[in-house]
Amino acid sequence: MEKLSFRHTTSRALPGAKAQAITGVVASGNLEVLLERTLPPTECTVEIETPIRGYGEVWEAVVADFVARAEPGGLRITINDGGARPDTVSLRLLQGARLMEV
Amino acid sequence: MNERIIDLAARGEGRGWATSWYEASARARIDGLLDAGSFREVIGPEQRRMSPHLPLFDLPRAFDDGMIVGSGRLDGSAVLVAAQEGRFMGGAFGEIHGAKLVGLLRAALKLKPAAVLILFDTGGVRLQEANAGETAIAEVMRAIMRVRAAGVPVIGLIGGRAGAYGGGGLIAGTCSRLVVSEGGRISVSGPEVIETNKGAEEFDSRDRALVWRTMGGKHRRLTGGADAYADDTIEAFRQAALDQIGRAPAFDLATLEAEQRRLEERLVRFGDCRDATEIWGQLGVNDPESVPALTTADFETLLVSLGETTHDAR
Amino acid sequence: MSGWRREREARDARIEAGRSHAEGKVVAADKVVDLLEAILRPGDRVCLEGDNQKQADCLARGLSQCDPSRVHDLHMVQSGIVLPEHLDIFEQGIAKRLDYSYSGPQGGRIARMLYGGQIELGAVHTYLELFARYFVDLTPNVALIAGVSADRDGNLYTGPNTEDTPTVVEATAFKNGVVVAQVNEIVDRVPRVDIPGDRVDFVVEADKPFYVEPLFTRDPAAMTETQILMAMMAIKGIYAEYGIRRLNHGIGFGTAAIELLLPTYAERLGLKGEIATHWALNPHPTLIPAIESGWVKQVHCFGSEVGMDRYIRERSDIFFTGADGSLRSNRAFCQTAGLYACDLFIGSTLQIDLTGHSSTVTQNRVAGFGGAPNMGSDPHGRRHPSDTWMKAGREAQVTGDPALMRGRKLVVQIVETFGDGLVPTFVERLDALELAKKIGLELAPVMVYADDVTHIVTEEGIANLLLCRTADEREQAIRGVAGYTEIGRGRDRAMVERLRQRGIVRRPEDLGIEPLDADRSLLAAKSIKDLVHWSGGLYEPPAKFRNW
Amino acid sequence: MMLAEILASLFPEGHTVTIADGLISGEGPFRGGRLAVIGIDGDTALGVDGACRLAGDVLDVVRRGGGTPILVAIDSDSQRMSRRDELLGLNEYLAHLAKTLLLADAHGHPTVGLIYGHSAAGAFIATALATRVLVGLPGANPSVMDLPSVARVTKLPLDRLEAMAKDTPVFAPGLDNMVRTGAVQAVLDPDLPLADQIAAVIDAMPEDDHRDRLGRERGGRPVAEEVAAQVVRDAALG
Repeated sequence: MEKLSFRHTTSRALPGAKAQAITGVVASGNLEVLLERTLPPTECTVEIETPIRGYGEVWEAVVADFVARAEPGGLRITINDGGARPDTVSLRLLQGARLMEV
Repeated sequence: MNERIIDLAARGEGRGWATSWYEASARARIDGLLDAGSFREVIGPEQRRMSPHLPLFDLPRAFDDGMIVGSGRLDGSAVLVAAQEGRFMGGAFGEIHGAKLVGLLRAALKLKPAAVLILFDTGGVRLQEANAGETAIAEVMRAIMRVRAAGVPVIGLIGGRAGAYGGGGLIAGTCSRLVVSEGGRISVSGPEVIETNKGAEEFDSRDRALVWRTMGGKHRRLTGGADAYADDTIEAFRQAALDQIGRAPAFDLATLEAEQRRLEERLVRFGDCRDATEIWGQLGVNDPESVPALTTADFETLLVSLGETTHDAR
Repeated sequence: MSGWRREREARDARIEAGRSHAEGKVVAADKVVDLLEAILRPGDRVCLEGDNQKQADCLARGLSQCDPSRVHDLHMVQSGIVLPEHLDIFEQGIAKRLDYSYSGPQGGRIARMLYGGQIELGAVHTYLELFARYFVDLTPNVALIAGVSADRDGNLYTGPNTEDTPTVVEATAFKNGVVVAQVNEIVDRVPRVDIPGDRVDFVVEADKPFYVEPLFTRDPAAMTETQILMAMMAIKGIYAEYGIRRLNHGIGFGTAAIELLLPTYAERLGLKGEIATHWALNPHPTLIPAIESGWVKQVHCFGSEVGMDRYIRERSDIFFTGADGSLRSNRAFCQTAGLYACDLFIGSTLQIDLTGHSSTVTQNRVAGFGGAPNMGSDPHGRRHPSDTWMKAGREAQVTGDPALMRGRKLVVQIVETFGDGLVPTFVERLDALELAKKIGLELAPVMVYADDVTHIVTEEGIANLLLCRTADEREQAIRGVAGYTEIGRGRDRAMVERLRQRGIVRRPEDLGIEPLDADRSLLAAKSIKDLVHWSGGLYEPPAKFRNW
Repeated sequence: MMLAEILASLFPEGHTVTIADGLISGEGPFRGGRLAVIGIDGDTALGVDGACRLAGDVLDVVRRGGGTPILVAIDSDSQRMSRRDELLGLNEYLAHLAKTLLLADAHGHPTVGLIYGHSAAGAFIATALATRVLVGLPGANPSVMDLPSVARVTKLPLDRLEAMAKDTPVFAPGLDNMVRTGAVQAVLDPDLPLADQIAAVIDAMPEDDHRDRLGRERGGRPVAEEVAAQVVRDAALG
């Protein structure tokens, strides 16, 4: 398993009050994303465990785009990856952020 | 131009389409099954209680180890509920996965809920944790017996992709009542396992019509292996679960003696049948070949006409 | 003896030799090898019928069992290299030279054999191109074809899978060739005459029904949110914008998702009757909901599809059917229809390069072309206008007098940026070039050439290549939808943003599509069982697609 | 130990235990009363017919009452893998057999499993693992799946699995590993009279299912007990 970790600063906190959400499933080509509102309002961390090695740069790009788009300030995001494609990762992250905005 | 358009509208554009049980995740099943917002998870994903063993195999873990347990309300009644996520490791029993269900059943002894609901979706034992999984299955079966003996019904709901195979099939057999949908399968040995061990002549696992005819929801319901047949929607499972709670048989000598007679009789009547269609024919189904294609409504009508498929001997 | 009838005399001699193994025209299954050894001559051009759907498999087995000392050095001219026997005969020396079109499941083995020099390759064709050559320089001496039934006079009923048969027979029977048909049964009277008996010389009653691959069945249960998102973009960003009524779809999941979104998503957009009404298409099970919802006016088919026969029979307003009620398909005509009478082709591919060339070849597989390049090309022989065609023509760069502008066919590639196993779809250089070098092909096997492609749809957006004015713009437009592949990450972000402002690159949000709305609940059918319900029980899917 | 030796050691005064089609059934004198014996011998696979017969035997013991203990002696294959067994609902038959054993135990018939040979998967769960206490004899070889099959399913090389099996009791076949996960409470001494040893097991029957505690103590199931306990602790009806 490869472990990756990214830390970002955002210009705002993610709206909404939901403390926690989970989306997706650990299965082939899929992943689960756990989001917890536990960080200071303009911080966001993304930790990943993936069985597919050597895609650090892709993860970095996917996470950076997601952070730029969703501004998920305050979230600790943890991912269990089952070998998902980057587009699936993006989709799950956005789904997760939407769940937290309720 | 055709009626199916109306069908679709009737399925409720307003509240979104009816959610397929087969397709839904374990969490979505629980959410839809229980009264809205009533589910309280125990050992939630934030606790990160993940398998200590899968990393040895370089396999990804899930926050909930594929088993979600907790409490909630079903039409107002307090229930305990456990759901397997069939897409994670095939819903198989590992150490934590199994222990969560064991714990839930032990909690039921203390809490005396109106029922324990088990949402099966499993291929059986997780090979990477085989001894722990197998032992957990034995513990679950013993715990179910105690819960039932204490008067709490244990209702199994089976309609996921992975079905209820291996030890999952055995646990299902210890429940008070079972609800199954067409897509739900209940068996011990899987089609591929039989084919690998005994050859394609014994069982052609690629013949999916054969798989479902032999192990699928309709066959199990027709032969008494399940007590209720539900459409493949979360709403239908909810309704069926509610209906079954009040009909749970006691766990006592009389019940098991009745089950013994029921199972002995099945061997006598159908022991020489090669195919499910022969069994259905002997049960009095006029056109056995048509059974797989029957709609839920037509299948229910058939069940009523046969009369003998419902029993308390479980 | 006249010098102008030698072919005819040779043909008569072959038939005479074959007659000793037949009763009239009828040959028993166990006499196939004797028959073939009697009528074949070394070096013959032979068409063994088979494509991506039906197979003359009994005759293929027979041919592979012929004695190579009697039957050898054949030149196979056939649509498909699909069955193991199709390649066995090259290993055995029965066949030597090959001109073909499609090799799907045998793609790996054929690549190895080409590399090993066991096959002398003429060319890999498109279907229509190979059919054309049957009438010019690849006319078969012997055709081995397949049908459902025949009478003792050789009148042949092909069943719904007529496919290549009329074309093959036309080229063979009318140019002094011998036609042998395998049929599932000999009957007193065929349901309809697809091939008149005077074009069929021998009829073999096969040991089992000919094989048909259910190649066009896509299980909705396997459709992903990403494919649904791409389908939404294609519908809103291309079908609606260009008002596409006449079209052809490939066999991928992306296009199957489009079919399943017509009665739901497209219906909500108010597009019914405005798009997707007339099709050159196999009877895709995933088109059933659209047909049942009244979206589809007419469908002409290359072949049939396993399990669709009863449904088609009951929907003769939509499909082309014979007097007997069953489907009449015809690959050559349908390919022609797809080429000339459709305004859009949309299909998937495995690799796309920075100019837009695409290929389904990987380093170790030669999958062949089939019909996609016919559909996926802009026919320069087209002379009839349509709004779609003219709009595309106006978008393309016009050189010379605008009054002499012609339209453009829309050729759309719909791909996910990564394929199975995280293999990127977008590449600097197609594997096809490597393969061509390795096995000595003069022409690299490109599926759709860059100058034919008008749009690329990925989960990231749509690139409209018609609107690009420079090679650099084109490259950045492609990079701009290439997602997180190396190609995508290598984009010039500022330039892609400028292309976006010009509508050359369009994101879901530019189209008013929320990616999170791309949900499986949008599918008109979520399973094969749903398709059966939509069909009113008329669709009878093969066992391997069932879960009931 | 072979079954005959086991029976001789259990019942020095003789017994009525018979074996037919690999199924063991009968009883013998035990501590002034009787000890009923059921089981599977000769690496026999357990199918619908066998499970049904054994369940009937257990119900007979319960019906007769008197607190007769039941010994479940096992040297079996896995469940019988066949189309017929699954068609007839093998899961119900195996579950029923397990339930009869659980019922017997709840009705005051102490149930003791004795694994003396092989057993696997559904056959193991339905029989020996459905008793209150399971003990083993040296040489017994319970498994869920043999390592070559595990290698095939997990797509891991066999030699790596074999190496992992040495210090990972949670997945590897074998009696020791089932002892360490807590499924097998103890291994008996074949050189001492089994009657006394079984009597001692019955006298020390745990009230509750404590297999997960044993698993933690022995290191074969490090977290199961704690997880189950936490669920019991945290669960509340809302």
